[in-house]
This record gives sequence, structure tokens and C-alpha cells, in this order.
Amino acid sequence: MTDLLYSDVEEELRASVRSLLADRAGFEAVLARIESPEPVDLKLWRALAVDLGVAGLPVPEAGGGAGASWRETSVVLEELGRAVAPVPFLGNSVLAVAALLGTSDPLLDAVAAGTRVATLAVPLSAGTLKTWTVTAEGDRLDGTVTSVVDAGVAEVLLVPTAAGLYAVEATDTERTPVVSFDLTRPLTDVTLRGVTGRLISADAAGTVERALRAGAALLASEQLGVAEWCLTTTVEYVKTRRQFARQVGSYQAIKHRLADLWVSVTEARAVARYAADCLATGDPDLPVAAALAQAFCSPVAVKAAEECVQLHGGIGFTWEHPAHLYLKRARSNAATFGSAASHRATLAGLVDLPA
Amino acid sequence: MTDLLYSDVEEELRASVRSLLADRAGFEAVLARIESPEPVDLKLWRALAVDLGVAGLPVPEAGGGAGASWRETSVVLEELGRAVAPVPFLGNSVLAVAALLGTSDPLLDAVAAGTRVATLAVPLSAGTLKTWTVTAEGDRLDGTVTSVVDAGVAEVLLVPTAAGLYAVEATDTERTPVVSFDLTRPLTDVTLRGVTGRLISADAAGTVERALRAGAALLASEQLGVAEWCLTTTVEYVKTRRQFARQVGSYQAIKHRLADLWVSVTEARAVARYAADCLATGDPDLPVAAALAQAFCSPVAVKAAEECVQLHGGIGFTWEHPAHLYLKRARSNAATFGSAASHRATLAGLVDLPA
Amino acid sequence: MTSAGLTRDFLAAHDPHALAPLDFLRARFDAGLAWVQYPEGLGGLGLPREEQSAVDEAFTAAGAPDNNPRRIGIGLGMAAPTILRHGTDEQRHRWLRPLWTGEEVWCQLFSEPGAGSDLAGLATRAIRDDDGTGWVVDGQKVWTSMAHEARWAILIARTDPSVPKHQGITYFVLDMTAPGVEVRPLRQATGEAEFNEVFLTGVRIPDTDRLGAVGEGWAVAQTTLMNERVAIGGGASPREGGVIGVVTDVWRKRPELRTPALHDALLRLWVEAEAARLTGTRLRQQMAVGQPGPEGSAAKLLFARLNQEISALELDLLGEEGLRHDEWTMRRPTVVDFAGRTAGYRYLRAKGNSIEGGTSEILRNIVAERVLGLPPEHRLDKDLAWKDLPK
Amino acid sequence: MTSAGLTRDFLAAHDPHALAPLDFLRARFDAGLAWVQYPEGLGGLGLPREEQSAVDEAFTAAGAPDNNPRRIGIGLGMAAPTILRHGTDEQRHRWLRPLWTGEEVWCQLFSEPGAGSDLAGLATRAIRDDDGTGWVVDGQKVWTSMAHEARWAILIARTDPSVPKHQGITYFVLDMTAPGVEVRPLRQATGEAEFNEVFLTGVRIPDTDRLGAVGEGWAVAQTTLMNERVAIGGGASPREGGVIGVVTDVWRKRPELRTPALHDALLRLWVEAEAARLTGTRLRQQMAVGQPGPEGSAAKLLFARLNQEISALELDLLGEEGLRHDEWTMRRPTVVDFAGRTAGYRYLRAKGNSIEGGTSEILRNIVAERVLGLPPEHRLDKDLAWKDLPK
Repeated sequence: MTDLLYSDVEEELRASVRSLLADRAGFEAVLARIESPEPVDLKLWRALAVDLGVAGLPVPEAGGGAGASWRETSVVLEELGRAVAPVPFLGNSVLAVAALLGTSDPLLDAVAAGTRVATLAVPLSAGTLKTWTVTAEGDRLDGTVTSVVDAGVAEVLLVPTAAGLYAVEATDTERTPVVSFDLTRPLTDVTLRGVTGRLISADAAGTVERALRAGAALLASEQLGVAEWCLTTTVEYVKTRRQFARQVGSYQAIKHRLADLWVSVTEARAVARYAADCLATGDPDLPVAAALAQAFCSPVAVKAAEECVQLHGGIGFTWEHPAHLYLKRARSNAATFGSAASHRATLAGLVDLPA
Repeated sequence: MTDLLYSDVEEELRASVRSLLADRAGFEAVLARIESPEPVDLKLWRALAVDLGVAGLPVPEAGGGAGASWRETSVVLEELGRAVAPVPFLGNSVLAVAALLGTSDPLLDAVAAGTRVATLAVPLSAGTLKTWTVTAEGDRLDGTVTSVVDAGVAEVLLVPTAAGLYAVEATDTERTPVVSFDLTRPLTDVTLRGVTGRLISADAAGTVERALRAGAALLASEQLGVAEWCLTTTVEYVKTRRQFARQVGSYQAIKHRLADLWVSVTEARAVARYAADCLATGDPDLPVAAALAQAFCSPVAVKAAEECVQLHGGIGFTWEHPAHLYLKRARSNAATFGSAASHRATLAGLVDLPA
Repeated sequence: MTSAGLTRDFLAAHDPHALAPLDFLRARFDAGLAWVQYPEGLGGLGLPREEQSAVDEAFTAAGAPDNNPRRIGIGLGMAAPTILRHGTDEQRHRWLRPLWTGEEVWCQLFSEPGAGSDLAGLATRAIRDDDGTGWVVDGQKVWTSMAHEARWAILIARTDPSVPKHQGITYFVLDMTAPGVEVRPLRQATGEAEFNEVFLTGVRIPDTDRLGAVGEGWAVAQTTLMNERVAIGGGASPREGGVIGVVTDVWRKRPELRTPALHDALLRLWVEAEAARLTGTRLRQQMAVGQPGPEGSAAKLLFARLNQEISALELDLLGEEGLRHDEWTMRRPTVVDFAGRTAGYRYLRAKGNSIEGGTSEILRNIVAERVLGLPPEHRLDKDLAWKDLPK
Repeated sequence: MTSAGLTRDFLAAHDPHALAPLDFLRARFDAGLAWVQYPEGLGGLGLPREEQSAVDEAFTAAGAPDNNPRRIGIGLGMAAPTILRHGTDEQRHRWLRPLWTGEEVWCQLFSEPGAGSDLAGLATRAIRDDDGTGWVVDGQKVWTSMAHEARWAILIARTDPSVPKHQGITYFVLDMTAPGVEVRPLRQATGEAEFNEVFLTGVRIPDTDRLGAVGEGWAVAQTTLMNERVAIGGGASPREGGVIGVVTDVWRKRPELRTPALHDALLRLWVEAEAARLTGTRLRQQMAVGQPGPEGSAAKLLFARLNQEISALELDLLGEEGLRHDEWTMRRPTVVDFAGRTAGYRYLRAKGNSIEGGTSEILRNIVAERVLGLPPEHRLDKDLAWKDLPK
């Protein structure tokens, strides 16, 4: 039976991560950073990866990891979502780890330990990848991949080609920063011109599919974290903000909207936990769980962020208030690893509801 | 410029019809009738058709009609919708009149005068009709048409076949009453076995298309009437019903829902008027206006009826309260002359938004 | 001995195929295997509630007769826990055994035409009779399922109109065969009458059938209502259990009805239904480890909305068939058969889901105030005497 | 003479290509052809408002310079009607001509950080100065467009905190160049700063710049606000005008982005947009025959919701492109350019539509109470002195 609760260990992990983020990734710090030359916080990343050891949670201890599971990874993602923290966790600890876990490549050690930041060179929007934009001639790679997450700070890029998945040194590639819609998750266009790669797996298709599925399953936990922050923050705000000499949260229309949002967030938690557990346990229902996770949690996070802005009134629409960062993250996540609509289309095939 | 307002003449017509319906089609009377052996009120119909002369409003006076237009017809439909009155107006004064108007058939006289009730033998759900279930061999017709509106009381049936549109005497056919979901709009299955028909038009396809388009355009006004009754009745109820020593209508969540519903009904009025005016004036935008009318007004009426039931609480769920008749009419209308979704698909072709 | 062992022994000693069903059920009750979490002597063994499902499964596997739990749901789910918690020993022993075996059906006389969401505003009066040994009750109750089959009713009535409304209510058990009890069917939008109106005219209730203290009825009723909401929201179901399974079945079997717009609409609802199902699963896991979360209210809200949206989609899918119904005959079902009727029936019946057992509006208030801690509605009726409230 | 005749004569006498634009505009004002419904001598001829559009068209056809109406929208739409209705003759003559010609830009100092929806709760204080010839104002205003370009502001401030809040407000015209006026850009979620915060520290206003009586400012402000809502909801537009046209354009030009689910979503929004457009058309037809319906509130509610939903759909359609933006630079636009930026910009900017100029929540209250006649919200703040209200 799938366990949809949080274990004590998971709750302890959450507390450590939350405490670190509260210290180091407060809103003012994040806001200042995103328009700075270093939008990603590598010091914070090292604290997470090295001090807390969360960079490779599902990797066996022998492989440099923490010997935990994807369930714990999902808890970290909830907290990173709550803080919209600009660290290369999604690229490194979800995509790269998932891609490398199936191989016996020694690179996994460093990636899981957080000492070499890696990411998978696919467009962040990809739910599946059927064609390759990089070609391999022997070990020389040519081509461009757009909108790659965490590629700006990665040392190693995992590049899929028809001939297999290759590891390349990031500094050998041309990296052009993208003006990302989500400022806390910078994207990079990567161009390879005759770059030398090292073959990691001949089965790029299978590896990428596995990584993107892990991404879809786990992103739901980040979306849950975003939604929870938005709900909690809004509830607190409407308790204190007064208009017409009454707390805004005493107006029934507001109360009912927040109640409905709470119901949605409650559902999102069950759905996200289910996906994380299926991924952690290798449950055969994983394809359904991952598609369901994105089909459900993605719009919930957007809705929560939209309600957060609206119910804060004018202040929620300013740059100086955190709400916009969550709105941008939620909206950006809605186009990450495939849209909710594309995941519904995937489900149609999986659960025999053909068009 | 399309006139979306009501003229003084239209408002006078509305007042006459409303007054007649208030006298003769009160809720208790309608409720008693729908489970009786005569679910359609032919006395009321005669009062409408003969006394008020609304059976053939768009028909020129020379053709037995009132020499008005489809705009006036739409006002009558609003009022009939407000009363969910069980009279054969939709079959006779919309479908049959629209079908006959393009012909010079003398039957139009009697139909427009309301002295012979006619209807078009198509399934009420049909938005378009591309195949015929009745065949003509010379003037002998064979086949079955299901779910025909007003066929139970019609004297003449207009039957489309590949060879053209025929008029047949209703008593020559086998008519099986359907247990209709909308009890105030009884349907009938009609079977013809070698029935003699009189050819009215060789172009059955064009005639049926014209009639169904008129139906779609005008049904929006009935839907507006249904929605208005539901909104008005609910607003009145929540002003008087108290729970927790407060009027239910003083709770903001209720207020906001009713405000949103009022906005939708306000829109539905503009959309329904536009469709009626396009039909009345032969505006080339009629195909868009008719599809828009159903795509928009159909869900508004359903929403209004659903809110009416819900906001009345328990009493709105009883047989003894009128709300259920409006819910059934609204839901049944949503499957009449094509669903909202099918009209959206029609719009896609008309306004160049291909799949 | 464990409940598993006791069950084994009981089944060894009592052949379910040899004994008359009622005798078997009485014996099972007396053995403490009816509801193991109840005290010994009252059908239980004082064991954790979680052990019950294994016991039930063992009985089912042995082909034992059951007590037709859907028919006696109000007794099992609402009356019994209230009697257990607030009844005297004598009351418990008198009522619980025939309640559980199904010999006596129970109904609930709470709602009134003027007191729906605002249940505590009820107007049914109970006045002490002249000799002080009982009460005389007058009033009208509504939305009472099973009243026409019930032997007993749980009843709340106003015993003191001169105090604020929550303070003047007392909780009784009413003999439905008593003179002055009149049950009339209440027909619904579906044409059926699942429910009844119950008119009480000078009905006498002995004071020994009062549950809890005079004026404490509102607190007692909370036990009943809490158990009602758990019952409505509860129940594990497999994927595509419930109404979603009906419409996916239509979709799979009848490709000619499919359109691209309906396809995405169906998938949206499939996703919603599966999310609601997992939410229910998580709720039960929380309860099993003793963290009763507030997800129960969420479950009921979702159940109502999904039933309504899914049945509406089914009508959209069916087109002309949705214009046609099976029958409008006034019937008196004892259980709601969602799957056995037309899509139109499901559509109409589901409208009741957001009204019965607490409207969705009241549930949202509960979530907003109790879960999110938002300020309560402005109320006039907490301090004023009931008789002085605007009606 | 008719306005058409006067326009013809004016254009015959004033060559728009020969005169300097400002001279031309001043002459047009003086000829009463600025806003024909205004009184003679104040840019008008006392004619029906409907005649204006024909006049404007004639000027446009003749290639005449316009007064850049979007830049001076607050002056034209809000300040001018208020000055006309509540100003003295002297005030009207001083302010209306340079306002209309665009020589002087106006802004509006109403909202405050603590007074948004509850505008009448404002805290900015105006105190009579020592010699009684003027006022000294202290406070903070927010959401002020054009404050950085404005010469004048319409301002409401509290002159008496000891009376209930609506009674203690006075309406002023503020010279934005006066000492103590500080304008700071207010950056929005889009990265731009369309708006400003305005800090008022010991700013002196002569009493001759007061509009209406002391303590009557709330009534005067109603004229301003009524005109604001009409302006926001108004405007005829062709089919597919506005944001829906942007997304239909993407759909038609880029078939590779299409999916069946998005197709139906797009059609739903097309239908909604067209219904909203027809609603606006009907509203204008009603106003033209002197039946000003309450559809204005509906129009603003719809405008906000549609802009939000349509821009979200555009992002859904764009996929990866929606992850990429054009720029986050802090800019100071004077008009909102919905069509010229990315879908992401539209999505973010549209979030402001349901907040600015009256939140959608407040508009729903207005519809519920004023149109449907539902009971007002329970309020503490109507009778208590402003200073005693909970803040």
C-alpha cells in the first residue's frame, strides 16, 4: 500500500531545509539576487548539498549519495518551492541524478555529493523528447539546446543525441543566458560546436524519458510548496488587513475562496505524495502517477499564486512583495516537463480513454 | 447597426404574453399538467396563437401571420422560458414556420395563424442534419424519427427525406410518447409506414438547415428567460430566507455568486438579442450569431438553474418547488439544436480558427 | 485472545449456514464481534477500531449473513455512537443490540423547514408533561430518510425558548409508533421520495428516553453530526470507483459519442476524481495513525462537486439520449442507486449531494473558520434568546 | 448653427497644417468644439454629448492635431467632469482649457496603502494653516499614474477625524510642483513602474484650490469615481479587438502549436470575448437612448477576467516560449502597451486589471447591493468617528 504520509525522518529533513532557507533565502535576499549578475545562489547550494547532504538523496551511500529515496527529494522540493530558492536542485538533483542513476557512471558520485553541478541538456518545457537537436560524430557533438535549466552554473552537461547520452564540460560549450519568465529559475541556451563528449549511455531515449518522468513526478512537490506558501501567506494577510474596519478575511466570499483553495492544496498533497512514493518504490503505476501529478498540481499552484496576488490587492501586484515571484514560478512550472493538457493526453493513453 | 435593445412594441408584446402566462401557466398548473394524460396545454396554446396572435410573428400578414419579425418571436420565447410553459411554440412557431417561410406553401397560412399545429420531424438534439432516417418512394414515406418536439399534439409533420421535405398528416403516423427528461417539453418518436406525404420543398437539406439555425438563434431567448427566472427567483428567496438570524442574501459568498450570475445573464441578453436581430434582418453574420447564441446562452441557463436549486437549499430539491422544472428545461435545452461544444466547433469553421 | 482468534472460534462454533440469520447476528453481537471498539457487553471487546475490518472480512469469507448495513446506516453511523457516548447503561442495553442486528431501524429527526443549515434554529417544541414523567412534542421535521420504516428516531427539540438557541435544545429518542407521529413522503426533483416529512402533534416521550441532560441537546447532537460527516465523506474506493466509472465505461464502449472537446473534459474529471480518491486514501492513512485531519470536509465537498460535474458530462456525451428519461414515477427507494438509472437521474440526484448532510456553503465556512482560522461570520443569534430572534 | 456646421466653419478658418498644434487646440477649445456637451466658454456649446464623435471624426479627417487623449486621460476623464460639476466659475476657467489642450497633465491622489477598496478610510490629513487661507497636507498616496509628469492632482484628504469617515473628507486640487511633494516610482510585478507613490510632507494648498465644501469631499469624489468606471469599462471595439485578437493571431499563424484541448479552450474564450463585446455594445446603445444600465460594472468585471484568462491561454499555447521573457528592466511607460510585449507580460499586467480602479470583489459587492438589492455587508465604520475605527 502506497504511503501518502510523511515519515518522521522526512519531517526532520524538512525542518533542516526550512531552517536553512529561512536563514539564507529570505525574500529580500532572493529579490536582490535575481537581478544581480549571479542569479543562482551557489553558496546556498553548497550548504544544501554539502552541509545538509541533499544533493543525491536517492543515490546509494556507496554511490556518493545519502541512501535515502525520491520521497525525501520531494520533501526538499516542497521546501525549495516554498522559498522559490534559486539553487540548481532541479537540474542537478532531479534531472541529472535520475539520468545517471540507471547507469553505473562514476560521475554520479560527484553529482550526488553536490561537488560537481550537472544538468540534463533538454528544454525545460519538454515533457517527452522524441528528436535530438545535437548530433554526435564519434565523440564530437554539434548543435543547440534551448532553455536548459541550471546550465548557467553547471560544470557538466548531460547531452542527449541519437547516438546516446554524453557528458560534456560546460565550459566547452557556448552558453547564452535567457531572460527567464521565472527570474528565480534562470535558463540558458547551450550551443555545442565540435565539443568532445563522453558517452554515458547508449540509450539516450530511455534515459531522458526516465529523467523527465522523475521530473514530472517530483515537480508536483515543488508546486505543492509554492501553493502552500501562497495559501498560508494569503490567509495570514487577510487576517490582519482591514478594509471597512473589518478584517478582509472576515468577508465570506474571501473565506469561501480560501476554503476551496485549501481543498485543492490538500488534494495536491495527496497527489504529489503518491507520485513521489511511486517513483521511490518503482511502482508500476509511476507513469500514471507522474502524469496525474502534473495534470493536477500544476494548475493548483497557478491558482494559488493568482489568488495570492488578487487577495493581497495592490500590494500583491508590486515588485517589492514576494507574491510575483511565486506567480512567475507557478506559471513557469506549468510549462515545465509538459503542460497539464499534455499530461492529460498522456493519461488518455495510459488509462485507456482514447480520443 | 444591430439593435440590441427592446422596442416599445416588443415590450408591449412581452407584457401581454407575461400576463396571459401568469394567469394560465402558474407553477401549480404546470406541475399538475406534466404528469397528466395531456402534458401540453392546448387551451393556453390557442390563447397565445389565436387571441394574442403570436403563432406566426415573422410571417407577412398576407401569409396569415402577424407581419412582425423574429425579434418579436424571441421576446415570446423569453416569456415562455420564464414560465416553462408547455405549449407547442418551439415546434410550430419556430421550426415549422422557419421551414415553411422560405417556401410559398399554403400550409404556412394555417401554421402562422395557429389553427393547424405543425412541427419539423427532426430529433430535437440535432444541430445539423446530414442523413435522413425517412425515405420517400414517390409520395410514400417510410422510416422513424426519434425525439421530435411537439409531435404529440401536432396535426401536420414536416418530414425531411433525401427527396425533399414532405408534409404528412400526423394521424397517419405512429406516435410513441417519450419519457422526456424535460417534462414540460414532451417528445415523441414518430414512425411512418407507407404514409402519404405532400412535397413541400425539394431542398430538404437547405430547409432543415435554415430551420435549425433559426432554432439555435431563438432558443437562446428561451434560455435567457429560464436564466432570468432562476436569477430573479433566487435573489428574492435569499432576501427573505433567514439562517443564523440573517438573510441568506446578506452572506457575501452568496452575493458574489449572484453578482457573477447577473453578469452572465446580462451578457446572455446581449447575445440572444444579437442572434434574434441577425435572424430578423437577414444579417450575413447569422451563422456566427446563432452558433454564438447556443455556445454562450446554453451554459448560462444551466448555471442559473443549478444555482437556483443550490441556493434554495433543501426546498429547491423538492418536486413541489418549481426549480427542478427549470433545471430540467435548461439541461434539456443544452442538448437541443446541438450542444454548446458542437456550436463552438461550428464557430471554429466560421471564424477561421481551425483545429 | 485476539479478535482474529475470537472470530475463528466463533465461526467454528456457529455455522452461518445452519443458524437463522437473526440468531446468528444476535450471537455475533453477544460475542463482542459486532463492533470490536465498543465495550464488552455492548457488541464489542474494547479493541482498536482498526481491527474491525479484518473481523468483517473473516465473516464475509465464511458466508455469514450481514446486517444490511446500508438499510440501517443511520442507526449504525449516527444513533449508535451517540447512544454509546451520551446514553445511560440502561439505554445502551435497550437500544444497541436490535439496532446492530437490524431488527430495529432508526431515523434522524433534526432538520426542519426553517432550520436547515441553521439547525440550532429549530422550532419543534418539547414541553414537560403535567406529571413530570415525560415530554410532549409538537413540530415538523423534514429530510428524514427511512422514517417510514423506522422504529426509533433520534430527535432534537426546543425545551427552552427563553435562552440563546444553542442552550435550549434537548436530545430525545422517539418511538416512531407513538400516537401523533405522522410520516409523509417528500418527493424530490428526481420524482422519487427517498425522504419524508414527519409531523409531530402532541407526541409523548417518556423522560427515560431523553439522551443527555435537559438543555444539553446541542452538544449531544454534535456527536451525531460528526459521525454523519465522516460517513458521507468516507469509504475507500478503487480507481474509477463511483460515478467516474460510469462515464468512462460509456466512453470506452461507445466511440461514436466521442469528440475532442469532450475528451479533454473527461480527462479533466478523471484527474479530479483520482485526486479526490487519493485524498480520501491519505485521510484514512492519517486516521489510522491517529492524526484525524480536517480532510473529511474536503472529501464531502469534492464528492458533491465531482458527482455533479461528472453526471453533467455524461449528459453532454449522450446528446439525444440525455433528452430521454426512464421514468418519473414516485417511488420510495431505501438506498440511492446512482449507477442503476439514467444519466439524467444521476445528474438530478447529484444536485442533492451539495445540500444534504451539510451544504457545501456550510462546509466552506467550517473549513475557513476551523481549519484556516479565519474570523467567524457576524452573528446576531449567539446571545439573543431564541424567541427574540428575527425569523 | 449645428456642431457639424461650426466644425466645418472652424476648419475652413483654421488650417490644421499651418497652425502650431497648441495654437490650433486652443482655438478649437475657444470655439466650443473641444467637448460640445460642456458649457459655452468652457470648450463646449451645451449640446448633447452624442454630437461629439462626429465632431472628432471631422477633425481627424481634416488631419487636425489631437490632444493626445491617452496621455491626459485622467484629466479628461476624471478631473474635468469633477471641476465642471463642483468647481467655481473661476476654478473652471483656470483649469479646464490647459487640461484639455494637454498643456497641463493631471493625476489622481486618492488611494493610500491602508485605503484601497476602502477608499473612504484614507488617513492623509489636511489641517487649516495658521492664517486660515489654506491647508497643510501630510500623508502618503499610492497607485498614482502620471504623477511624475503631472502639473496638478485631484486629492482627497481627511479634514476632520472626529466624525464618521465619509463625513470628514475634503476634495482639493494640488499643485504637484509645491514644496513637500515627493514622487517615487512604484514598481510592479511586470518590472515596470507605471505608477508612483506620492509622499506629501507639509504641503500647502490655498483654500481657493478646494473643490466643493469642507467635509463634502466624499460626495465630490463620487463624480470622479463614476467617470473612472465608465472609462475603464467603455470603448467600442470590433470583433477580436483586444487581447483575444492577439491569441487568435498566434493560433492562425502557427498551426504547429495547436492541440485539440487548446482548440476548445480558445473557442470558449472567443465566445466569452464576443459575448462581452456585444454586452458593451448593448450598454452603449442603452446609454445613447438615455437608459444608463448597470452593465458598466459587468463590463469591467468581464474585461479583467477575460484579459487574465486569454493571456494565460496564450502562455499555454506557447509552451517553451512562455518560459522566456523579453526584459525585466524597470521602465516608466505612460500608457500600457498590452499588444507590444510578450505573452508573459500580458499575463502579468492583466493581473492588475482586477485590482486597479475597483477590485473585482468590490464590483461584485456593488452589483449585488445596488443592482440586485441584496443586503449590505455588516459594517462597523458608518457611524463611528474615523479616529476610533480599528485600523
